[in-house]
Amino acid sequence: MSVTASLSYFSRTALNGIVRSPFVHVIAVASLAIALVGFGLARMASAQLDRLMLALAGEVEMTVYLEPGTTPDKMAELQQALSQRTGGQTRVVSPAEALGRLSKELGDPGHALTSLEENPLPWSVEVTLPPLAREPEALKALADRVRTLPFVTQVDYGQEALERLTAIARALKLGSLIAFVLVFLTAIVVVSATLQLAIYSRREDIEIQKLVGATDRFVRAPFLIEGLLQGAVAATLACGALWAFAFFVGPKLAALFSFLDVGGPRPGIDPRLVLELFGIGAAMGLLGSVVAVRRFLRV
Amino acid sequence: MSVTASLSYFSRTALNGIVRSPFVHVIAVASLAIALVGFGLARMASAQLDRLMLALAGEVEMTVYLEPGTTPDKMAELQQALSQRTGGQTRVVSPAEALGRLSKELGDPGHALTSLEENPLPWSVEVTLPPLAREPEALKALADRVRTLPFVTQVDYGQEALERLTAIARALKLGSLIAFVLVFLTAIVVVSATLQLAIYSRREDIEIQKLVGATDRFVRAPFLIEGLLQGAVAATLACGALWAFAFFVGPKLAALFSFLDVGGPRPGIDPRLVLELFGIGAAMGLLGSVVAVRRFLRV
Amino acid sequence: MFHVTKAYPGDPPVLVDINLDVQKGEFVFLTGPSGAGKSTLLKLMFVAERPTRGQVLISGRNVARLRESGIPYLRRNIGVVFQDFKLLPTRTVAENVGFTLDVLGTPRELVRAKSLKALKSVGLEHKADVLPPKLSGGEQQRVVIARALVNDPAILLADEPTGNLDPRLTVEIMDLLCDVNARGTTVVVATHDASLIERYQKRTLRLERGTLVAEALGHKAAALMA
Amino acid sequence: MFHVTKAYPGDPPVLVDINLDVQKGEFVFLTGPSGAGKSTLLKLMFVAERPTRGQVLISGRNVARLRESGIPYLRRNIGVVFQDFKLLPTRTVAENVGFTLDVLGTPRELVRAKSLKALKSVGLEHKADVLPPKLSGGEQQRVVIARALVNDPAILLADEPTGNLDPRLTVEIMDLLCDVNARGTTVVVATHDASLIERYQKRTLRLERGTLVAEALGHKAAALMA
Ligand SMILES: Nc1ncnc2c1ncn2[C@@H]1O[C@H](COP(=O)(O)OP(=O)(O)OP(=O)(O)O)[C@@H](O)[C@H]1O
Ligand SMILES: Nc1ncnc2c1ncn2[C@@H]1O[C@H](COP(=O)(O)OP(=O)(O)OP(=O)(O)O)[C@@H](O)[C@H]1O
Ligand SMILES: [Mg+2]
Ligand SMILES: [Mg+2]
Repeated sequence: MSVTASLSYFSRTALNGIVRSPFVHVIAVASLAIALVGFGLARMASAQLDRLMLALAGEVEMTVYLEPGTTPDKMAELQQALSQRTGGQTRVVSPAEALGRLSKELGDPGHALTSLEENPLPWSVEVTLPPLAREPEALKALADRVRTLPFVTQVDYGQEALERLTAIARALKLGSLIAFVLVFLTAIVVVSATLQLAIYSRREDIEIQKLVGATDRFVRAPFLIEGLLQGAVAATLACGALWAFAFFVGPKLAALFSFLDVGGPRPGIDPRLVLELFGIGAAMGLLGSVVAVRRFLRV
Repeated sequence: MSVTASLSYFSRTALNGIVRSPFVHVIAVASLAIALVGFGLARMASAQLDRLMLALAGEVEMTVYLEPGTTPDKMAELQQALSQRTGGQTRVVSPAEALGRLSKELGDPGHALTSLEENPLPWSVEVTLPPLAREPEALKALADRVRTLPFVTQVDYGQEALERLTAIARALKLGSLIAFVLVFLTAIVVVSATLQLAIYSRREDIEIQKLVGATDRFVRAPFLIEGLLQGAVAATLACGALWAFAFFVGPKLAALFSFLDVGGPRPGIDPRLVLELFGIGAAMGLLGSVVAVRRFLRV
Repeated sequence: MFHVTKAYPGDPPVLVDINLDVQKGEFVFLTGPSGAGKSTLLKLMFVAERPTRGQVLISGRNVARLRESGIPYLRRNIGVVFQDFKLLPTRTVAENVGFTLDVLGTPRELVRAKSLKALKSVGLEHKADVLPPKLSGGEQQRVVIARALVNDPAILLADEPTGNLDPRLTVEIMDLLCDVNARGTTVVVATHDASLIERYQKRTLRLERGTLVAEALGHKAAALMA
Repeated sequence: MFHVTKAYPGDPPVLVDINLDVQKGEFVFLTGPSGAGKSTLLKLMFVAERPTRGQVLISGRNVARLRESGIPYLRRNIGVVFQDFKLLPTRTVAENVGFTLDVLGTPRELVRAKSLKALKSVGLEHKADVLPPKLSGGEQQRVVIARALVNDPAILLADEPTGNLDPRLTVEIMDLLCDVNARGTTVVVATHDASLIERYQKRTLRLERGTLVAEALGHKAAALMA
């Protein structure tokens, strides 16, 4: 039999199988689709979480306080050194500006501060840090190094708040990792179980096929095609569900974080995710079929 | 047939069914157990989340600034009024204390503040708010009301930080709600699918039972007992898995939040949760059986 | 026991305007070529199929209009030997036979004892604890006969009960059915075996393409079959 | 084609030290009481069961030691009529018959044409697109015969091929098997029907409790069965 002829025969048989016992196939596709939706949600959540954490962490700034009497020349020098070392943007803040800000932050009662005769605050340099340097440990090391530079009296960077946010980020990551592992394990159990049952319900077919002289490969081929088809259909359904999710639930979620300015409009679904879903769906369908059919080939 | 005799007959038949085709039962139990673990995790996560959010929100304080020249009598009066209105603890802060704190918060450079001749800060009352009043809207309303009291110049309560935390809490709640709904839908689909397949594999039995004159009730009873048993076994497995999770993964999660002092040692699993799991497991097993067996009773 | 009946399960009618009356305690052979509608006729009496038109009276009740919930109680009085056996492959032979009694709520020990007795009557007591797929065709057929007889039904419908049996066993089984009949059970046997019809000299109904074409006794009927 | 064979699938041996030689192109009846081991013997030739001891030679090859992957190719040369039919309930009659050809990779149109021809030879071309559960017992049996014959096998094993057929059809089917035999196919028929053995006068082997007790021609064998 030519390759195309047998391919057409196997496809026909697979389609027949699906048309004639739609029940088991619907279940297999449903469980595959659910597994894929779980996977897709985990992926989307993880991507969103990264962006969200960046936004939540806000601008991480380091304030470097200078000795009284540092000359503008020295300040410019230091500013450059800091720029190089941290890779961030730097800005010199005069005592007057600092006092103005402080009184503003304190609100009405702080107003009195502006009327002080003598400004008690020192000159300082503010460094806006790039995302790479935001890990608490990296930041601490950086602060320690900056502290040893000439004219620097103190370095401040909101250590506590940052640590808190980082802890939240880690917990969320761990949580989503656990959720992901659970979803994936469930998916594998469910898919292989359903497929085994689906094929279990056809053990008679397999037995009879073998009795009339079918080779193992011949018996297996339609099941594999069925598995592939199931995977593809499930992936399509999953993409639809994820798209619907992104479309209907996404904005509500985004609205909650509107004040954070998480970024431009959410993309529907990442095309790479679509590819991944189809790949994983097909692989799971195929693998499930291979494993499941093997149990019934010994007749 | 007496009730005990038929109960014993049905139980024997159910057990026989399980012993003779263990395969479908293992799958049904596994999917039920997975569903229950998902449910349990969602419940545990939601409970932990509440505690975590409380801890993360920290102490919510409201500072009420007073007019210069408010007499101690008036202050005491106001303090009492605030206590009543907010239900929280109140404390009068003198300008000296406030300045000391401010200079401390500013660190080294703020040290200069303590040397000021004239203290620019007003008297104030700090109110530690009870958890109930921590919702941003409630808080805002409260602040507005407090602002109209005599001698009050301004009310401050870290609006922005609180809103941010509340948004996180809401997102987490929404996220876990979505996860929960997904898990539950999956569970229902999977369980009913597996049970349908399990019973599908026994449609011959049902057909033959009906042909030899069994009533529908007679056919159904062993399946219902099987469903109940499956639910119970699945619940036991789920409790074991959740306990293992709480035991092995829980401490790691808790360690991440150690700085927050989330509360005493985590309880293994809440006994109420165990009861719920058994109840839901039995109900799902039973319901699945009822639905599944109905499809095959028309012969 | 039977009156006017017509049935059209498929597109062309399988049974057309059958009129037939079986007395209580009678022994009737049902014969006719393959696909004539013998099994369908038996299924009507058993309410496994409903007639499209007409009525089937059993002990004066029209079972064609029996409601769902009444069917089990009717079936408990009818023993059936199915042409395709319908044995549960996952239960032992004794359990398969005892099934009919379980349904009636017979106590466990009695079920076992009665099942073994029924199996003995068909010569299979040594296979009581074997699963049906491990039996030969003839052995399976005898298990079905044992199951049909185990609760002493008022009516026995046997569809080709000896198709897989050797001549010696066939005679044994037919003698068994005659015994049962002698004890008052109405017996209807669908068969192709002319030698049986000749040997037992009972009333024989001949179906052809869904109509009753002849009714005769013993060898007259057998002669028609050749 | 057959040499020394013994087989013990169950606890007590089902077949004991059988010696038997079927020539290419021969027509052989296999008979014996229910449970004698006829089906088991056929299963050995078909490698559905493996002998516990001894060898089964088919065209000079010992199929008892055939490796798994070789079995399908052996089976393609053997047509089998199973006692319990083994039809796929979810495929139409024509598809069931065509199955044997699909396995060989026969083009689609040819499969359909050949299936219909085979069905016609058993008188069932009008039921080609029906599902097996909607057929009568005799019709199902004829479908199995059509399936066994559709690819002109070198060997035909028929287990009780006429158990559910009326006398007229039985003769038609047996004539069909004789035709096939005349065209060179080796035919082995297991049957209980003494009239067939008498009518066709072929070599008849008699099994009893797993041993070959007699070998005779035609009516001598039939006489033994009574
Ligand atoms: N469920 C069904 N749906 C449609 N047609 C059916 C069904 N069952 C049987 N038939 C058709 O009805 C006709 C009579 O079938 P029935 O089984 O009554 O024949 P029978 O007399 O028992 O034949 P046999 O001797 O071969 O068993 C057959 O042509 C068959 O194809
Ligand atoms: N798979 C099996 N496992 C165990 N024992 C079996 C198996 N198949 C058949 N037997 C036993 O082997 C014996 C012979 O069976 P076989 O099917 O060969 O008989 P047969 O001659 O075909 O009988 P019949 O005429 O009733 O079909 C029987 O007693 C049967 O119980
Ligand atoms: Mg019939
Ligand atoms: Mg046999």
